Amino acid sequence: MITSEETGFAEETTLLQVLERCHALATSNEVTGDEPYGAIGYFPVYFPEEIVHAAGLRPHALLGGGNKLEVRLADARIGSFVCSICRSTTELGLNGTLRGMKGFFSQPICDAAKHMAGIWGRNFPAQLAQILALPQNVTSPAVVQYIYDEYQRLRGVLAEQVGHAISDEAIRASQGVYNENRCLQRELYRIRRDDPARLSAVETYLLVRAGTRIRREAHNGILRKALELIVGRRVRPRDKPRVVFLGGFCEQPPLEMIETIEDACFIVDDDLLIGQRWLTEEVPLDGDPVWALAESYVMRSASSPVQYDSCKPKEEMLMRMMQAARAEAAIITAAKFCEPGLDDQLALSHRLDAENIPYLVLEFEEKMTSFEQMAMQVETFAESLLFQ
Amino acid sequence: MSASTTTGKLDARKEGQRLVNQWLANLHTAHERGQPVAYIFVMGNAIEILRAFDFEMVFPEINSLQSGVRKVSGDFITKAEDYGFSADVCSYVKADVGLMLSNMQHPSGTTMPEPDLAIASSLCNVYIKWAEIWERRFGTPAFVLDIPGKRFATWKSPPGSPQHLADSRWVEGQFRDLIARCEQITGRTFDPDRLAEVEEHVNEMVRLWIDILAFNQRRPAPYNSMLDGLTYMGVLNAWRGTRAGVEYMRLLHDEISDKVARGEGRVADERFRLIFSGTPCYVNMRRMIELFESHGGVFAASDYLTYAAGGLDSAGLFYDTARPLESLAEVTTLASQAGLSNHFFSHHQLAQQVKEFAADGLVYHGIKSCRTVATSMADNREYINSRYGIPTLYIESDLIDPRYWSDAQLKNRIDAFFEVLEQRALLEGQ
Amino acid sequence: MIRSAGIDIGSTYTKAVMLDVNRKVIATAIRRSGYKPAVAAAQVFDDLLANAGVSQEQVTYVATTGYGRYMVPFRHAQITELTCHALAISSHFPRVRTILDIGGQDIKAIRIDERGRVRAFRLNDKCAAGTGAFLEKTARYLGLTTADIGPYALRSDKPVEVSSVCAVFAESEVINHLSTGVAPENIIEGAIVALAGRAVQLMKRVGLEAEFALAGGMTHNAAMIDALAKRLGVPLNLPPQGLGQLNGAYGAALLGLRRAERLLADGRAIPAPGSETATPTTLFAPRRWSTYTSIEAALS
Amino acid sequence: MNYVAGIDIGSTQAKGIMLDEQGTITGKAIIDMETNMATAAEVVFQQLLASTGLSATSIAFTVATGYGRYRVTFGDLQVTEISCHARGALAAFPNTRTVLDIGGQDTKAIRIGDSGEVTDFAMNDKCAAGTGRFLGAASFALEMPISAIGPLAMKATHPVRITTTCTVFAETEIIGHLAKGHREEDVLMGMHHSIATRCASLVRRVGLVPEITFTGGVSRNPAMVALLQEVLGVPLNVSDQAQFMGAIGAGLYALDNLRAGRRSAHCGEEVAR
Repeated sequence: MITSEETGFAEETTLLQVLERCHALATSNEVTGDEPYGAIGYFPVYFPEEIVHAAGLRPHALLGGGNKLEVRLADARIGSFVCSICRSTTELGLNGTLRGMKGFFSQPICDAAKHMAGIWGRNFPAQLAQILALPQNVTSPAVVQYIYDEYQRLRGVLAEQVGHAISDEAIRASQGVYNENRCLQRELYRIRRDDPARLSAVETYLLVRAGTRIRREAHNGILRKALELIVGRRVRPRDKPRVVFLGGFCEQPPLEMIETIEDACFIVDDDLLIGQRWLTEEVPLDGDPVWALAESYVMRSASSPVQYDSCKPKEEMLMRMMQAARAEAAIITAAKFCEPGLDDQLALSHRLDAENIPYLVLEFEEKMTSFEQMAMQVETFAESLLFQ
Repeated sequence: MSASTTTGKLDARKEGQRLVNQWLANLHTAHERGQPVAYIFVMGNAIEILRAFDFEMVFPEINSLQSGVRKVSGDFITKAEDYGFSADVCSYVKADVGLMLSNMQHPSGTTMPEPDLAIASSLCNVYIKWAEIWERRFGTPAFVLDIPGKRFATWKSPPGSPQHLADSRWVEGQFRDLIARCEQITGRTFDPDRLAEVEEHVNEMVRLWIDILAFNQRRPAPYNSMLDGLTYMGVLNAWRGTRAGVEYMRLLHDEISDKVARGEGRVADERFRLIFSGTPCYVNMRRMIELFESHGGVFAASDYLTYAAGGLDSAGLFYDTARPLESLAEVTTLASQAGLSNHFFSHHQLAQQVKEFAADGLVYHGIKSCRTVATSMADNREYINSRYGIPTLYIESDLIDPRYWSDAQLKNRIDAFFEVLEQRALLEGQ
Repeated sequence: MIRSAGIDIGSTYTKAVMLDVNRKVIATAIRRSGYKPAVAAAQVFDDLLANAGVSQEQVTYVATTGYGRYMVPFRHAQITELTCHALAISSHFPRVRTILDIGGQDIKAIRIDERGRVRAFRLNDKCAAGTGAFLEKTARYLGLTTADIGPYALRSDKPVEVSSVCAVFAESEVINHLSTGVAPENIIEGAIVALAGRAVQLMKRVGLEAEFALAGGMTHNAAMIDALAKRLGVPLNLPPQGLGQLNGAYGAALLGLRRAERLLADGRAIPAPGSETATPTTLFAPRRWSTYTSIEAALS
Repeated sequence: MNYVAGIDIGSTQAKGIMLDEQGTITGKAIIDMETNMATAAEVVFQQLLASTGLSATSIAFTVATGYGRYRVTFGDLQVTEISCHARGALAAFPNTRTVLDIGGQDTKAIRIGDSGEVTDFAMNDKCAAGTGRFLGAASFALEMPISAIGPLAMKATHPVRITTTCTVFAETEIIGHLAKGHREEDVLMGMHHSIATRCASLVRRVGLVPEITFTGGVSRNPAMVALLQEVLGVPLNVSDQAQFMGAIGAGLYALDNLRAGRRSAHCGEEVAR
């Protein structure tokens, strides 16, 4: 089992071994509670992990149960027409997989997510169960002050949890760790944009997702090693269309789905686990660290269908993404019952129609297990792009 | 023409109908009369500020529910789905899109004006996605009003507490932006006295509303909160903060108190008092109530009347008209944390309503296309069941999408529920 | 003499078509796929050879399509059914721009260009799936065979409304209609009208550009063709007699023929079907992380 | 001698039960649903009379239940199948506190209080509607009689995992697994398992209190009984009258009425043929 301390790699470690470790981490959902750092679970998309990290706790991104989990108990608790990630997250709670978690936070990303804190509080009274009220208005001059206040509230709640104050120094130190981590992630994505044959989307995904299961110091070690090995990787070029993938900001598509797409296309950029890369530049380490973090949420951040920002129209963000990634087509997906995703899917497809850019619309569920039909669609899409 | 100037004994229902028609008529002519139009929602809408700038108010939610009542929602929804909207998105949104695609023809025959301003609060995230649709269609930038709700079930932020002040400061800051936006649109400067005047009306309406809700604690219940209550709400949302609104509610208040005095109930033979959780199915509103009232079951109260009453449930806090703007922010914040964001942690409130209204049962209505209302109902029911011995019923349909109403299935469940209540009454009788 | 075979391995039937160099159909064959598609495909191919009176070596190129397209070891290439349908239809009706394919488990709408190339396509969303199957279920419920549906429905005087998108709810609707004594033909017709509505909605998603064509099983269902034409306001092109079901195989054969001609024109030899050099092999197979189980995971 | 009848008009079958004044079953009838529920009710009633050699005139009271309860033209009273299944289950197993009934339209879990009253019930939500028909889908996909499905499933060695809760996809998923080369019994067992899990979650909604009685035709399926016992962790009561439970309950309600001195409006008149 990987301890959250472990960072070092033997000289002879291969990229495959690094990926195997990441796979083991990425596919483990259990929080036993006997790890050295208490885990604070948070529901997608973004969470100010630095504050949790500085408290000596481990932020644990809740990413659903995937398609290996059997939902037995949660169906009795969640309405029929609600997305899979709410269902499976509740299941992981009810079946004891998350028993060791110290707390649960969701944010107002959508109405179902807001309910999760309530469900958690009713069923797991021993755990913190709260909403971190990140704002849906990020253009008002008053917003940074508000986020600052809400972060301070979180800081207080966590301090109570661990029984000691969380110092500015501690937060600043954590910010250093996270700045490096996001920088390493950006490097992974850069390499993939430049040469997708060198690093696949599934591999990138596993490398990033592993970070949600260990302390960031450890993850930085993994990413550094991986980057060093990727550079030396020898690959056969293949003739596949370059596409971007959208729709992985909250509920996660099964690995099979990403693989199915990659069988026929190069995914040169995506919004998978976008919360892990939410802050797009270094968080300044001078001044009040919490203020810096709050300000970064507004000034240096990515976009998603569940964050309103009049400065970041969804269509424009997609166009920029495709341009930067030199993508010729887009795969616009949405999770079943994900209202924000479905609304944006329509808006984006209208824009792509107008721009006459080929795109494929897919609907997925984290729990899906059959991919024949999807493969047929993706292959057809690739055939229509290649044989023109 | 307002209620006071009409002569003779007024009937609240007629008066309410007149006000709704007048409201729609005003919207029809708004632009030719050079009046600015705002699209706003029922939960968290800063309507007081808009009134101070004499905006005409469009409530797309109310348009959509009316399309349901008038049985055209099905066509509207199909239009929206033909346009590309998914079967899984809010049917209110799709009905509104359908209306846009029908040259803004409101089912009542009037025409809806396009917005000069659109406000979406964060109390329902679908509001925000909805406003994005208007942005794309009308080019009207959305003003997203972020009103922090409850953070957890036992959340307390009493007036004046640091937490309350922090949240209020945030809301007030956004109000100031909004005022700037309004001044820009209308070319008028903000008049605090006008705001204070509007707030005075709201205060009065809140006082009356609190009484009206309390009247239904009497046995028999004078009105059905899920039928009569809905029409009350429509009027008081549309006329919130106006003299006409106050007069309508006074009329309503007096009528109901007379009924109470006469010991008159909504149903001839009230056998079971029920609490309703969720929103109604407006395409089959009367049918749904009939399925309950035919068994002598009346909805004495509903959480719908707290969160859909536009924040009239302000936890007993009233506007301090001496400092209108600051007070508006404080009350809005409190209202949002008391009532408007409550469906996310509603178990305590429901249990309390069951007590206050001496209810025999609790009915959950899961809405196919509304995550805000329906996500955790089953869990909520589980919680209530395991702690309080009151019978609960869980049924599913939709707000206005006729495709999700299955009469036989609903009747089966509701009949069974009343058989449960009968057996229980029988045993208690022994 | 170039001969090209197309094999369409579908979930219920496996179909094959053989074309000669003039794109003329030499032979066809059909079998139930059962749940051993590979076997069915081999048998259908043998039938095809027998019907054409040629030996395996005399077939220049074998292209497969349908969900079992990878399960045929003697293929030269596999192409998806959408690409095949599009080309086949376009070869019959060059002016067709939008194709509708109603299957048991899904509805497909395809927009194509003047050369039969797929420009855009959409499949029904999950909750509207099984609509074709729903029609069969309803028929079964009423004691009709799938073949009866069309003629039976044509007798309907006033079809009921079947509003549910979901086939399960729709079934309850049907039961309720029956219980209230509605005539079966009106129920079937109602189901057909509903299905047609959903199909046209999907066609709108890809632009609804005329002319239109219908492919797949429903091409036999007069009532469905009627309902669609009503919705669209214009009649749909239907594949030539008998080819409806064979469309996919026909398209595969056509593409195979094109490919074979290209290869031979370039003076490249085409290995006989079944010879190990014939079967396309993917260049490099990355690890399937989705099926990988780590030691840690295995132990814990 | 007076008799009472209980008629249960479901979506797939119509059942009838006749009781004498002592409440002993004197007649039974069951037919597959016809396209018209009203006529199906008539047919069952006639068979019931035929099986007992009685004439309609001697039926003092008739209670109708099931989805078609209002279509039973000669019914004196309609009671939902929830109450009737509870009543029937209690008659067969007096210590019953929870009833599970898997039907074609709906699956229900019913909680019974200490005085035999129904205190709570839960029915499948829409996306799991028609759970009972999962089995129908299987029998169609495998082209075998529904009665053969359970016994075959019992032979499973490596059950597959069926992930869909949607009846629409059951058939596809089954065919898919078979195409991948899984054995019939393993696929079937997987499917039984997914049904059992969903029914168990319904039972949990009303609170899992023993004894649990399993009613309805599906209770004839040994694999389903075994799996439910495994998932719920308690033994299940299964009566050999299981598919008549609703009708029996209806009959008992009819008896109550007779004993309370109420008599059929139709009593004495022949039922129209």
